Amino acid sequence: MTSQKKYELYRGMLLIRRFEEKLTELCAGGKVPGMVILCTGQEAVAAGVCGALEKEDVIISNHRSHGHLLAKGADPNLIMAEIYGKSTGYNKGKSGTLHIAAPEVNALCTTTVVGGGIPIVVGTAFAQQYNKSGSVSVCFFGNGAADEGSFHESLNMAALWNLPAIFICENNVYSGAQRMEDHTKVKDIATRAIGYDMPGVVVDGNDAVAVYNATVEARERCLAGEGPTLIECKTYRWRGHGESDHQVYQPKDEIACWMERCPVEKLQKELLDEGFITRQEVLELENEINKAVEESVRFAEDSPWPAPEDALEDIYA
Amino acid sequence: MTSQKKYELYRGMLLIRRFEEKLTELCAGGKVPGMVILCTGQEAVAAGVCGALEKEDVIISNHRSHGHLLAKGADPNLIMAEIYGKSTGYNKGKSGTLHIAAPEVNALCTTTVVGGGIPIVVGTAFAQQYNKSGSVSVCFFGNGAADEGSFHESLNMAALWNLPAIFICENNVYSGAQRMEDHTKVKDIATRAIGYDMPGVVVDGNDAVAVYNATVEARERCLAGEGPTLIECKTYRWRGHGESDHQVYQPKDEIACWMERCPVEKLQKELLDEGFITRQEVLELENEINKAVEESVRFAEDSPWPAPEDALEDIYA
Amino acid sequence: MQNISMGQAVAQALSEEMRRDPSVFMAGEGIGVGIHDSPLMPTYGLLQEFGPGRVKDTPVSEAVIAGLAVGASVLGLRPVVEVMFFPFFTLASDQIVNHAAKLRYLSGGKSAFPMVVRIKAGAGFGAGCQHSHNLEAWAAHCPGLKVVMPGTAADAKGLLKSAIRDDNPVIFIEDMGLYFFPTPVPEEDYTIPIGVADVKKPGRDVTVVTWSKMLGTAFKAVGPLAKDGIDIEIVDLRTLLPLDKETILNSVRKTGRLVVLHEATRTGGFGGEIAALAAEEAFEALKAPVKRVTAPDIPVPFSPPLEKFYLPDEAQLIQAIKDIVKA
Amino acid sequence: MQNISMGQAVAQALSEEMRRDPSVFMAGEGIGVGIHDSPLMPTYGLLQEFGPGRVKDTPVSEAVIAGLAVGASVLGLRPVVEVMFFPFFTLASDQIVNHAAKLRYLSGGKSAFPMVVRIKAGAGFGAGCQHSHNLEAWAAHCPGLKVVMPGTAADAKGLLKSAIRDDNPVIFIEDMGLYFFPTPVPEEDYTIPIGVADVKKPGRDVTVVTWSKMLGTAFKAVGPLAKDGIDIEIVDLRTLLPLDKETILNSVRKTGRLVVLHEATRTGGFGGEIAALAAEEAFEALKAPVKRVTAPDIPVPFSPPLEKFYLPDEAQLIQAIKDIVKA
Ligand SMILES: Cc1ncc(C[n+]2csc(CCOP(=O)(O)OP(=O)(O)O)c2C)c(N)n1
Ligand SMILES: Cc1ncc(C[n+]2csc(CCOP(=O)(O)OP(=O)(O)O)c2C)c(N)n1
Ligand SMILES: [Mg+2]
Ligand SMILES: [Mg+2]
Repeated sequence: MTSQKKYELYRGMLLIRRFEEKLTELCAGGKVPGMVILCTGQEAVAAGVCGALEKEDVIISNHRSHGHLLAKGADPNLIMAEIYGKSTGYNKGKSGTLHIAAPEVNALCTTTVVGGGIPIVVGTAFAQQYNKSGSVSVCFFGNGAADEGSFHESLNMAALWNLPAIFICENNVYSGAQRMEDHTKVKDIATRAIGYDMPGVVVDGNDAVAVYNATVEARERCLAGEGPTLIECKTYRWRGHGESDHQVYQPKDEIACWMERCPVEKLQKELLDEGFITRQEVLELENEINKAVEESVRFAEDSPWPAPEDALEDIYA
Repeated sequence: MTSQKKYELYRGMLLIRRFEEKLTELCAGGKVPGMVILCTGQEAVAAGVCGALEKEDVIISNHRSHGHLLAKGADPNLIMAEIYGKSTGYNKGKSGTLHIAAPEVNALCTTTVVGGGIPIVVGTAFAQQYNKSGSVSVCFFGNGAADEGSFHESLNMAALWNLPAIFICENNVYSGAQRMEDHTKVKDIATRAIGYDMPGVVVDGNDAVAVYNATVEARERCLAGEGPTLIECKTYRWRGHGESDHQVYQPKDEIACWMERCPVEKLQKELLDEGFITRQEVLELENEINKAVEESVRFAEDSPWPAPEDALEDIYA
Repeated sequence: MQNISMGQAVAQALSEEMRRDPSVFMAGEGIGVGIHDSPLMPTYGLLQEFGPGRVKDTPVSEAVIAGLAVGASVLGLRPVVEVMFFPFFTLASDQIVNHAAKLRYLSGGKSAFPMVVRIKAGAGFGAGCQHSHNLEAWAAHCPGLKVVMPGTAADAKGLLKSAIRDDNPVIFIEDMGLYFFPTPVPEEDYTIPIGVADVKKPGRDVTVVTWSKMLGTAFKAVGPLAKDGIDIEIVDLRTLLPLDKETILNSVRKTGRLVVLHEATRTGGFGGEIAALAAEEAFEALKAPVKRVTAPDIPVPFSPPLEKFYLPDEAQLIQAIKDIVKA
Repeated sequence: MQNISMGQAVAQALSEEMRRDPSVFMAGEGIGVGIHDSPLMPTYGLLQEFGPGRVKDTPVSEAVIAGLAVGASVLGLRPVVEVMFFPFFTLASDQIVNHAAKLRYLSGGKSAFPMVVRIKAGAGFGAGCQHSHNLEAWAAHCPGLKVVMPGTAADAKGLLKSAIRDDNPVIFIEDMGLYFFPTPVPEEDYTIPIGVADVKKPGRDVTVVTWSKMLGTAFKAVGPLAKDGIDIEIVDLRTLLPLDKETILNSVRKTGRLVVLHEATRTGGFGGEIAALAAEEAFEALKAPVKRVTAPDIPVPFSPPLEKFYLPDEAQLIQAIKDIVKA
């Protein structure tokens, strides 16, 4: 990977990190409604995967979506406004944090039904194959979602039809308050790929470069007509399931240990070591990103609420 | 295996074969209502599995159930009467051929929803574990059913909790009119067991002894608290999906080839070769079984229809 | 005018639409190579004409079949997928109800999901309650869906074409009891609008609102009632969602009497919606109690006399009508 | 009399029943170790008391959670399983509707399925339409199920005990809006019969039939209406299936006016059933059109002003009542 590309991944991760740190702050201050679910600590997955995609490639996301959306190029202002429930948000406040769709960047559907996006990506990948569009579809889901029946049905069909789909299992150790060993006996979700005669790959989900490389390879397989790949990214959720979760079940030392392996710092360090950026440039970038995040908050807060009767719109096409 | 045991399996298979041949005849004559689905050619699975079970072991069956029920010791008269829809049938005519429950022999539920029984066996096995009852639960399902989400969720939970469950995938090459290669890319359904960290075994489903041995082993694992096993029995459906299916999609030579490997004849030959039975005894047995089958038809035909208002009963306990 | 069954009418609509629009494809269990090789079946001949690229036999996996439609439609294809029997709607219902029906709303109107889910419905085949269970009331309780349930072969053809051309998810419910009897169906390409009920027979005394196979049952009551001087108006709903309230209300306001007839079980059936509508918006016009003629609240039993008992018939309809004409 | 929330009342019923009967066990996603460690939650403390053998945290697998209950109950255990939020009922619905509800019938009455499915329901939490979608009308359209939807903490305790002791599958629906506010709940062991509606407030002029959280909304209308001289009778359904027709009809026959109030969307909602019942069996007594006050036919939107618009409120109820009292 070029240092330039690495820098882009780093920059993408930093935006996600700061955007969500801001959300933590806003939630603590009671500023945003509903339940907000963050991907803090898992940024390398979003950045690495989306960094390997083209604009016309489709992503289908889940409840932990902010990183995916930002990495796919969605506008932080419109995401933040949607999280606030403002009329200027991506979906006019109808979605909120949990189901943001940004068709503008082919982040077509986000579903908070665990496992619900996996069948959908079979459909988008089918359409791409049918239309010979030369693009691929990616679905993000968690280790918990891999226990849903939809995972099984989808991977089987995608493999059977050689669809250009990439299944990204973001294994952050937990599914709600249940640890991996409390919800499945298998050590690696990627093992399940064998049951569909599909390649299953395990990567370090805190290493954006590793995630990127695995995705590039899977994407090439897709485009060569060789069908889907399951990629399991081993990572960790620094925060609770959502911002109202006090993490009583998450051992403190476990969290600390994973924070040592911060994906953002890892890449920052590599870029500094490689001499591609300087400490000064890091500070400037931080500054720029903080400004963008502040701007998104200002945008959201200044935006109007939807009118109550707007609730009646957008049901039918 | 003792010759005596082998003889019992043979005898059980012969009953299934003759019972269902009679059904073929009755269906052709328009004598029985609804859609009748037979397991002709697959008898070794039912006989081998149920031969390894004790009475208190539970079976959960599917749309292709007659063999399972007979092998578990259900009364042919009551099955036939149920198939006819008579009030004397196992379920007073409410089930018909597709959902016969015979709690008397712990054939607790039969469901014609493909894959629908697999979650239920997780429940019965859980109850057995919870009650330390020293018995096991067996679920029969097809290769097609192994693509349903329920298969996946169930095997994962059963493995996770070390439940005393045995999953019998009766792979008869077809799922409706779809061949195995048209509904999944994987060669052996048993491979999927890896994805749950469960043993997966492939056996010759036309060899009752092999099926029996695999079941005995799985049962021992269950009772030793080592959890469930997935056993894939490779076999073949001689007849159509149901009796109204003209098998246009089933190659004639494929059928012929599998008929050469008749599971009933196989065991008969072994018993004759071993000298455990004589040709004369075979004829006597045939005679006895034919009588039992004829008797079941007589019983069914002589039995009264349920009264229409009986339809209103048996909803709530 | 050709004489074809509803199965054939569906097949005709499907093949004509697939010829017209290359973005239409089909998927389902055994819709290509099937266990019933009869020309009366709704997907007969389509695999031969359009090939396995557009007529996709699937694994037995209802959730992903529905999800396939959701994903393919958001990218602009027009999938027509099949749920083999109505009880299996349950297995597809998360994708249909939580995704197909809601994702447009969740996109703030940015995305569309032009997909059709065909479902085979209806009791009367000796298949029992896990194959026969009419759940149209479930679908009709889900904003974002359209729900169509034709009662004739001719309607099926025109409505299915509309469904395929519609930009929303449409649940298209075919009663298998209509698959096998030929009735007149126009040969040309025509559509029937979704959301418009049809007065299949005008009448003076009592409005009978019904849909799907029960339309035929309603017609069987016409003659016997006429002998008693009772002239019924038969309103064929055709679409349950969006509901054509005006046609229903106009009829009830005219006749002053309403009987709803449907095959599904009574409690919680969609008949309640129609009765409620009349009690809310045509109350002044009502001269007698509303009546519902439906299956009893039981699963569909297998045995022929029990299944016959389950199905509402014209005798029950006639009785209900006479009761309220007297009242 | 203790003052506890509905979450606590549910936890109390669960723990008392588990102490009483060793065949009761629980399973669900995060019912033991959960992401909400609040004593107001309905399964708080149960893992500590009963251990992981009887309080089973499960994988995220709704279909097998329901199937676990079906299979365990047919062998005589009394499972109480949880569906985390109502939209996920779809994922469990095959097991619940095609199996739990039908297998007794299919056994010809030989088997019983004494299981409870607890479901968290209700909008108002800013979670959007994939977490908030009241589908009680689905469950109530399925013969073989019982459907319970308490409106107070005290009712929840007594009804849940009945549900656990019932030999049939019971769908027990808890509105999360009732989890957090303490109300008086008797301390002793008591049951409230399933299938019996409760006249929560007698009144003269208008019958308001409602259930679950909307009971509170109905009570909010009492005072303002009284000022206008209108005295409403509030019938809390408590059980949707089997439906207590007598209590509803007696009330409607007395007041001559009916308004149904529920949170679910209007078309196909269970309010239609109640309105239909009145139009069928209390027609002579009705002095005015029936009214339904419900959510509009839309998915539950996220944004606070939109979600507020979604939820029916006392202003709408008061208006509906005034409309028909004038009429
Ligand atoms: C079908 C369904 N069941 C349950 C839930 C509640 N729920 C939301 S997230 C979650 C855990 C998912 O874990 P995982 O898939 O590992 O994703 P993560 O939250 O760890 O990113 C659960 C159980 C849901 N949203 N959808
Ligand atoms: C959920 C569901 N989907 C579809 C069907 C229709 N159907 C009945 S049997 C069958 C094929 C099942 O194949 P398999 O599991 O291999 O069993 P086999 O019939 O070969 O014994 C199908 C699709 C059904 N009964 N249930
Ligand atoms: Mg996780
Ligand atoms: Mg098969």
